[in-house]
Amino acid sequence: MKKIMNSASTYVDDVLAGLVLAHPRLALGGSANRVVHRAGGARKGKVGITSGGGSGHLPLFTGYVGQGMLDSCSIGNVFEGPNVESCIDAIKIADGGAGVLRLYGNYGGDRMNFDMAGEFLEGEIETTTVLGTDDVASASPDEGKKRRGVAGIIYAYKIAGAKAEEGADLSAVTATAAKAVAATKTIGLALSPCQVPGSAKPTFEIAADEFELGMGIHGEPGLWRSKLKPADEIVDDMLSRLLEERPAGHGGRVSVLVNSLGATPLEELLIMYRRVAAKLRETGIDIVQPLVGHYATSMEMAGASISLCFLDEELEHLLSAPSGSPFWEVK
Amino acid sequence: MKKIMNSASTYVDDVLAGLVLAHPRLALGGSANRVVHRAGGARKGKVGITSGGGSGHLPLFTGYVGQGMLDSCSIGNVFEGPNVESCIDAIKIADGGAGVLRLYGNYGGDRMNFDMAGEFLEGEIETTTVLGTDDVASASPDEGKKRRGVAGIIYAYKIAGAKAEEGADLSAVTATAAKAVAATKTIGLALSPCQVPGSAKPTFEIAADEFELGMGIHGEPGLWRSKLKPADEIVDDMLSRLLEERPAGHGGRVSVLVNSLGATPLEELLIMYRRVAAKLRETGIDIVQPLVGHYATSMEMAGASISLCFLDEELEHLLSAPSGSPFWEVK
Amino acid sequence: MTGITVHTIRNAVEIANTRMATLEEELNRADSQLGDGDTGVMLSRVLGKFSETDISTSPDVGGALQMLARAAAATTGSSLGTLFMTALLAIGKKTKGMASVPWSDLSDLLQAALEAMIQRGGASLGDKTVLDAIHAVAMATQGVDDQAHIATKASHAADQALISFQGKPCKIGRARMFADKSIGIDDPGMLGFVRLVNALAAGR
Amino acid sequence: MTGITVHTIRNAVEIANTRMATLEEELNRADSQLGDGDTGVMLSRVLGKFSETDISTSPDVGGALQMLARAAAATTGSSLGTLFMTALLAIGKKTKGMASVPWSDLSDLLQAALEAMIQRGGASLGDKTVLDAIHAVAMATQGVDDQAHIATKASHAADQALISFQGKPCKIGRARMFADKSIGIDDPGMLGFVRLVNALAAGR
Ligand SMILES: Nc1ncnc2c1ncn2[C@@H]1O[C@H](COP(=O)(O)OP(=O)(O)O)[C@@H](O)[C@H]1O
Ligand SMILES: Nc1ncnc2c1ncn2[C@@H]1O[C@H](COP(=O)(O)OP(=O)(O)O)[C@@H](O)[C@H]1O
Ligand SMILES: [Mg+2]
Ligand SMILES: [Mg+2]
Ligand SMILES: [Mg+2]
Ligand SMILES: [Mg+2]
Repeated sequence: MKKIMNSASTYVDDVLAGLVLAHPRLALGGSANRVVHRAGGARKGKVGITSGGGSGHLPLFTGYVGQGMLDSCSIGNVFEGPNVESCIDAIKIADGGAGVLRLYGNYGGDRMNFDMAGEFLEGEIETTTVLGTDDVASASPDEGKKRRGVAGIIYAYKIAGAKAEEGADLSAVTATAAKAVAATKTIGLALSPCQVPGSAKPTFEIAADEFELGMGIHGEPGLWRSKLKPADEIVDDMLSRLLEERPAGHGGRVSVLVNSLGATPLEELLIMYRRVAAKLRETGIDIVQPLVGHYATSMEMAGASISLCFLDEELEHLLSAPSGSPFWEVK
Repeated sequence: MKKIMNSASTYVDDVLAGLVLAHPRLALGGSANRVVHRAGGARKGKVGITSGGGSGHLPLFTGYVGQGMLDSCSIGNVFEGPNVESCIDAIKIADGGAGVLRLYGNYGGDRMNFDMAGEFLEGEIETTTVLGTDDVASASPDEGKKRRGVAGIIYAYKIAGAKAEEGADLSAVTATAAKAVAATKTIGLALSPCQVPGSAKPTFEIAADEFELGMGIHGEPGLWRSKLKPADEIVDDMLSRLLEERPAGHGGRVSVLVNSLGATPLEELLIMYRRVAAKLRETGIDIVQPLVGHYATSMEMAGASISLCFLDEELEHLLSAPSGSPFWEVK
Repeated sequence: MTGITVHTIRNAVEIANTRMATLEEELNRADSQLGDGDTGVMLSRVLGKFSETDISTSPDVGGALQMLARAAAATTGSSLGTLFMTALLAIGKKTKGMASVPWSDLSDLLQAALEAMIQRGGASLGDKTVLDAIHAVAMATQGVDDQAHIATKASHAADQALISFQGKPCKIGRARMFADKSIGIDDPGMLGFVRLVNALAAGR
Repeated sequence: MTGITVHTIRNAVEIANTRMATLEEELNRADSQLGDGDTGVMLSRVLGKFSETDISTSPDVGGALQMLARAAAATTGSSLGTLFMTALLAIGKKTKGMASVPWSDLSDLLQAALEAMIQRGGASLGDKTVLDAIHAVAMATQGVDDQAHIATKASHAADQALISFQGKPCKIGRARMFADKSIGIDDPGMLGFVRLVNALAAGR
């Protein structure tokens, strides 16, 4: 796979340098310049929200730093968790004196590092944790806590971010984030792999006429592989898996995210969205604030994911609150 | 190349259906539903601006319909010009009684169709034409009129759109659009091809370790091919070609667009932007409103383009005016 | 001897449309050498649409041609399609109000179409496009006034044009970008015109 | 007989760091079978950083280990790296203020590290990870109090652990997703630990 880059060893730092140059509302900090944060710094008295994860998923995670969303974000090497030091830095930078929520995807390495960072800061900054676990393909519903976090985490960013902006305290922001995670379900499909800079081979192999349902964003195996099918059939399958997890008593309003994993173009996302909209209408569900585009990627991987955020009144209210991150603005 | 689609014959209509569902500010019209226009219709008394072109370049062209930008857009099949009827429809829909500017990329087929549409409407709607000719690789400066239009046309959309919104008349809007086109220079690089839905083979072939400078967005041959080089070297070459065309007396402010041709991820665009910003700073040029992302693509083609819009006071003022298209909002 | 009527056009459409069944693939293949491989598909679509268009309601040749031009306008955005439409409009303008057009006018009408197409597309004679074959047919049929002779001469002239341009480079359209490679290869637009002229001349 | 001092640690770092020159590739290869192929690169980076870290300023073993843990925190975000850091912090806590730690304490210290790593990573003994090799070494060195014997026993136990787990499936980390495929393949974390123990036991 060809990449426009200088070298594998400078890849991440070059990307981050470009990111903050292109988006002056973002700044780079931390002892190793591996924390992206709001240029203005933490707002005194507001609960801070920090996230983090490996590089290679832009605009995740760093692109969602901004007013009404994240306060800071620690970044690791490509597909590697941020190191403990960056996590410590990110928590400190997010802290406005009212505690910090650590809100990130459920991956073993990331969890160890964020936990350890929290322990380092014990007695200094109060922290809580909510893990993104939206990927329905990664474990069965009764093992929901084992599920990994994928694109749907941006709903938790948005919703928890709005809650914090409203002045809620740490426990309320944490509870709202957990509620947003619980309300959001994602399923992805993969068409072709990406390659980690410097690595000699792609993250996985797949035949030229096949796709895999439920594959993870680093190439973790999914539910099944099959010959390519018509888009509508694929979407129907994906949607029915998501709707199986519709919470009891859900009122009938969802936000939908149709997300490219990287190389899959907007055209194909819209073909998918067309079907999603038609099917949800049939099911009597109204779509609020749909998102169709590149929201959480794996560099040049081809594929797409669909996320549904099953809204209630509070979630919908927070979803529509203003936010000023470079990749998800609401005015 | 794998595609998430239903069939080659429904590809474009499925995409457009998804587009207007995802973006309620857009609507689909024209006798064959091949015109995207503002949901509210033309504003009485405002000069209309219409564009158009083949499908497969999203968010170009249709994604730039909106307040302060385009009023309508006719769409052809993938990489084919819109037909004459759609062009007629698009002009009619854009007309608010003050005439319509046809603003589109310089491609033979598109030109024939738009010209013919204008002739069909002679005496009914006053029309003018400005052609996007930003691609410096497609002809030498003294044959500037032969150059094709690529990503840089969005600057003309934005600037002419703002001028029309201010209430300028057709000749003033046309002159401003021409000025914006003249001020904008683009150069692209290609890494790998895309495939037209239904076609048996990709649009071009290129070795696994090569890139081509100046290749067109449909695979038109470029300036030279070489083994991949470090990003900074590539960017330096691209920039020096653009800066060679810096207008005499230019005041030192530019807007920069670093655009993915499709599969190239944001990470790599930011690596490029980092160098662009550094080099322009060295040259004493200030960057205004940089754009880094997917603005004009060729489906899943890998590659990127850099555009510079050499601003003067009027262009900068119009660039920063509010606009409400789904893929380029300014508030 | 009767001239060209709406009925003649209707017949020609049917012959051309039938011919496309086998010609489509040949033209796609020709176009895919250097172009985007859609010449056949496009011509099939346009001629299929013509075949569905009821031109019998038009009292004059010009009106019938205009109806076809409008059908083409709604069916294709390709360069050849738009040039075809241009030709139909140009000839339609000249035959407005004429229920029957003498065969001896054909050469001039083709010449008028040619001028309009050059104006529209910006290509020149000699660029190795459909224009060169049309030009050859217009020249060969000049001063000829019966259908049978016209058929023979047109068919022969078209074939000759195709052969004589094979060794030349394309200078317009997509193929222009690969001018050298285009030597030895038929221009798909020209090939399509020639094959359809052959079919019309043969009456099938 | 002297115990474990800051100097002992410094020596161990040098031996391990030197060993990485050849071990790095072997570990990357092992990790690339089912993981992301970076175990060697990561360990090299961390041990290189350790080698650059001047721990001689620390009067006690605990302080030196904490300095190394902090260096690791700034050098890697990988699971093995963070577990390594966890182990260093756990042992560091137990050896705070001690200028010299008796070799007979080593088994208990490894046991304490193991508990902290299990707590941190959520894996269990038997999952075929670095933990199992550490466990084997801790068991084999229990009650042994001289360095030479510890070296022999540790090295042997580590080798045995590697062999006995070869036929078992991985249950944690990336390789878990390919549990069946992992049979017959060494866990890269375990392999790294075993090779470094061998090197430390051999004094080079
Ligand atoms: N500007 C032009 N002038 C004359 N003929 C042209 C021109 N552009 C294209 N053609 C003709 O059209 C043919 C290609 O037709 P087609 O494949 O349908 O169009 P497209 O290139 O839009 O896919 C060419 O072989 C050539 O004969
Ligand atoms: N949760 C865990 N508990 C114990 N050991 C683990 C755990 N996760 C990973 N490991 C160990 O780490 C090794 C992988 O290390 P490394 O390649 O550096 O990490 P990563 O998987 O982050 O790339 C595995 O072989 C295993 O021994
Ligand atoms: Mg790793
Ligand atoms: Mg075409
Ligand atoms: Mg063609
Ligand atoms: Mg690894």
